[in-house]
Amino acid sequence: MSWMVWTMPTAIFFSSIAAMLAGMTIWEILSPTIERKGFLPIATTRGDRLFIGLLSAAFIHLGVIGFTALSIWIALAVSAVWLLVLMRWG
Amino acid sequence: MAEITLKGLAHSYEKTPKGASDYAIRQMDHVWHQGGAYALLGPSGCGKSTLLNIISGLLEPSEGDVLFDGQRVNELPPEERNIAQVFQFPVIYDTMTVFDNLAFPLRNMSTPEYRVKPKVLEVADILELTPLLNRKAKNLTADEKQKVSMGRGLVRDDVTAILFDEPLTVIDPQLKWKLRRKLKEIHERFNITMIYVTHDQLEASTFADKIAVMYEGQVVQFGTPRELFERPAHTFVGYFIGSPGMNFMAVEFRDNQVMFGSQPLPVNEAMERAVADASNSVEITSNNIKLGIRPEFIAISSSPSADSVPIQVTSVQDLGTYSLLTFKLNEQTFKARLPEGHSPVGETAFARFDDAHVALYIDEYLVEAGHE
Amino acid sequence: MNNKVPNNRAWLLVLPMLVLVAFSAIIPLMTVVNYSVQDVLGPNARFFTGTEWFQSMLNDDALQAAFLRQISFSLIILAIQIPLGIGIALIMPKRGWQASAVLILITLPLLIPWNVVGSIWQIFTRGDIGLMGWGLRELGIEYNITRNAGDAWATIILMDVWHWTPLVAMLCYSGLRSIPEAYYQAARIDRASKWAVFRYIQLPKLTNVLVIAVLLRFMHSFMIYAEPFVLTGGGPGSATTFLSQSLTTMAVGQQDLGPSAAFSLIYFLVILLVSWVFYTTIMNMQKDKPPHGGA
Amino acid sequence: MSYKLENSQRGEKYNTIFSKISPAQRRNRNARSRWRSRLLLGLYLVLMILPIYWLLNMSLQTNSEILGSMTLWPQNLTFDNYIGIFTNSSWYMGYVNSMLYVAMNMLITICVALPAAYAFSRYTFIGDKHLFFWLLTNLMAPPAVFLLPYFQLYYSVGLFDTHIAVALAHCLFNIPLAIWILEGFMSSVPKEIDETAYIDGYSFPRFFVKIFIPMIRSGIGVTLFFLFMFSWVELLLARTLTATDAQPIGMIMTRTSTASGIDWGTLAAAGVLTIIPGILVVYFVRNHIAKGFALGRT
Repeated sequence: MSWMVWTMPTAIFFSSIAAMLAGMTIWEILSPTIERKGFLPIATTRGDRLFIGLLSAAFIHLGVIGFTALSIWIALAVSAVWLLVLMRWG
Repeated sequence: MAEITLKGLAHSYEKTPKGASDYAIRQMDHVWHQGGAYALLGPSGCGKSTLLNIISGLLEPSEGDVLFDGQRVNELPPEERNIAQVFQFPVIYDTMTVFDNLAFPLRNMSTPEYRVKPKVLEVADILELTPLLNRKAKNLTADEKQKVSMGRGLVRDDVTAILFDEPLTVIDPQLKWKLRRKLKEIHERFNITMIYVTHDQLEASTFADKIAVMYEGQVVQFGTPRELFERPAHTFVGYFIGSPGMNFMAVEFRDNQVMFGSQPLPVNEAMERAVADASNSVEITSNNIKLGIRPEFIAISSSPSADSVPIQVTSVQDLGTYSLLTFKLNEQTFKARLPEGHSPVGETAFARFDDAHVALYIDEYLVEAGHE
Repeated sequence: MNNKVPNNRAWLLVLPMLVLVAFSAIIPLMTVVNYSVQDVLGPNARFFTGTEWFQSMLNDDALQAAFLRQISFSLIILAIQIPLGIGIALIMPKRGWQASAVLILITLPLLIPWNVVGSIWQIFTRGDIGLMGWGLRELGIEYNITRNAGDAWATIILMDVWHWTPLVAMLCYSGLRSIPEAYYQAARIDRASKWAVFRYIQLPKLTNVLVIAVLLRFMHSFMIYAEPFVLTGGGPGSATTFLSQSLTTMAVGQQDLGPSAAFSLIYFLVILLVSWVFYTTIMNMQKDKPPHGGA
Repeated sequence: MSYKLENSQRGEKYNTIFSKISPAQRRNRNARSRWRSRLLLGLYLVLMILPIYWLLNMSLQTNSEILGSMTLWPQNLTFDNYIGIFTNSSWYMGYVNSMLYVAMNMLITICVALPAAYAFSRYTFIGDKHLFFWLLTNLMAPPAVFLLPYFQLYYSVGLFDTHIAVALAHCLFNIPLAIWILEGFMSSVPKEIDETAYIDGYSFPRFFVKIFIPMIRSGIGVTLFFLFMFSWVELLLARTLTATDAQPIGMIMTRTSTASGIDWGTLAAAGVLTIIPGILVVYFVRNHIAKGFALGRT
């Protein structure tokens, strides 16, 4: 496995993604999601909103890293807030 | 306005048809009068749709002529025949609204918009499509779609005949009835010739004034529903019309009697003579002589009478307003219809065939026993 | 037909496939992510660099230029191939041996290995031994793909049109074949012109396959590598260096693992976004089908 | 309100029935438009074939003729280039290698894709839509991204330079593609078939093999065609994962450029030979291909 050159941040990153997927699965088993229409232009399920949230978080990070001098932690915070908003009202 | 005449018409999908079996339509002559409501009835594969497509011009017949008011239109394409056709599966233009769908044929003829609108509204009103006019046609239900495709035929002022190719196949049963009534209503209002293809005898007889029954590429009988029921001109009509269909017995004339296998049949004198003539005739080589009787005209009783034959009862089915009795005679299965409240019968019983309703078929075609 | 049964045991049927695809997709992806935050110099020499690579890649002029070239290339070939493919599908024979023969001929370019496609065109366009290059020179047209960027572009586009239009044409052809005859018959009876038949019957029925065609063509054109590499080697200069080639040069040629990994991830995110938009559009289009009724 | 139309109005309209165009004129016009489309199609086909013809032409010439003068067809027909390929094991083994990993990939892919496609077409399960989308993204993943990790992954599990390595690597895009196509075909088979079979006492595996697979035969044929196509034409991964023992023909072709220049004749002959398997495959599925190209989605 050494050729995969793991680092602590990436390990944390993938673990949290895995944890999120596991959490979503358990949540889904306990209370199945219902497709609904929020402020997004399409009807979405919980999983869809998580995906949209993660994808937009990736682009937020890229934007902050590439085109501003802001700290990456700001991007992370903005993404987290955006993800929550999306999950609740999207 | 348009009397549609088929003269010596025949059609084959093969380039060089060899025998009769290569023909989808065998040589036929037929006249559809202006303003009639006709049904073309027959099993699948008998050539109904082929015939319809020849009339509408989608197919060019390989032999014979199609005449509209005496003028030959064989080569005329459908767009110039002033005919509308409604297909088995509703054909609608998905991306257009219902209004645009109905206006489509008019706009194709570059009708000015001020004339399109009232016409479309009128037709939509008749077909009860007004509330849907602004909806996308794609999202309609099957019956609404079928009404739209009918409407496209009705908007054109010049349409002289509408052809229906099993238009109710995809419609729910309870809506079928409603749509059929609508068709009837439209027919009365517009005085348009309508030809309705179906394999459902009930549909045919509720819609049409006259029914043409097709069998193996030929119209074997053309008549009112009543005529088809009472005097089937061909064994196929007897078998196809009525439920259950006619019973047939292959008979011969032997020992001065009409014999059904080993069973002598008591028939009236005229019939006996006709069967005797047929049996002795040199022209009838196939020896194909049949007697037909509808289940409705077989009387069953527990005791024998002078003109009855003994039978073995196989089963009795109670169908509410009547019972259906299955019996065996000379190893052949027969059906008889017993009126409500008929006294029960045992395993052996006696059947009497109503003389007036026994029909004689030679080579599958009806022969009037008294008139020979 | 559309009412599927909820059944989580269906996962068992998906599992073998999942293991195989995950092996080929997820482990390499994780590795790429790991690379992207480090400077890997050797088996035991690596340094954590954080987001540095991402920052430099996003601001790399050469890559931005390659990205713009890539986008223009994809848009140009879509603009040519989609209408051309529809046109060819419309004039292809519908039945008989001619239909089979045309089908086989048309699909031919699709079945040629991509670098052979490059070779074929490289030979074909050479001034000394290629028919096209020689022909153009005989006609007195200045044509040289190793010197003139315009010629190189035109040739690559021509090659891609030659190579991939058959896919669009075949998709449209099978879309057209699925239109029931009754639609054409009804249109004749309604006196629709040829244009009206195309506009209101054929085109609407083609939307489904066209979305697939656009999606596949966009994605494939975005990762085009072997053909231009063989044909022009990215030149003249970097006039025809597309994204995949920049990436491969960086990762394999220069062994710059960190930057190329970061760049791959950016590239991948863009692809992901585009495919998600397309996919959602397709899915929503299919949902628009009548909620009840229909056969 | 009365809907009865004025008879006079109808009569007037009715006169349009016989238009000004005679049947002969119309037939002419139809024939002309048919010929025009034949001509356009022919033109396209000729332009399309031309580069391939040129390759064939060169493969039948000697290098001196290729480089010497421009000839539209071989003046001195020679099969030396082909003979050279078929008598040199390092050449023809390239074909064997390519065929081998393509066949392995088709087998593996179809085996795992069939049950998975069935699951997608018949059931809903947690995460089904997202899983499906994830699969499709693999179809779009540029292989360039994965080259190095692939090399290391297969090297570390000891599969480097084997046929199975390429076959497994091609699963990355072929499995999603197969599932996508098969799902379309399977969804067009009514669910009632499954239910009837279960009522008749079929177990799932028996039903799947005996009833369901025969029903989507043409779909499977078309899928195999696509699997062949994409595995056969892909070279970036195949090149990265092989060195000598399993090297694909496309790679061996690059050897034609030597210090003394490029051996054009052999290059062309090798190129022609890479086209032939494709022609054979498309010939076998020609009757299903028209339907299959819509990926079961029309």
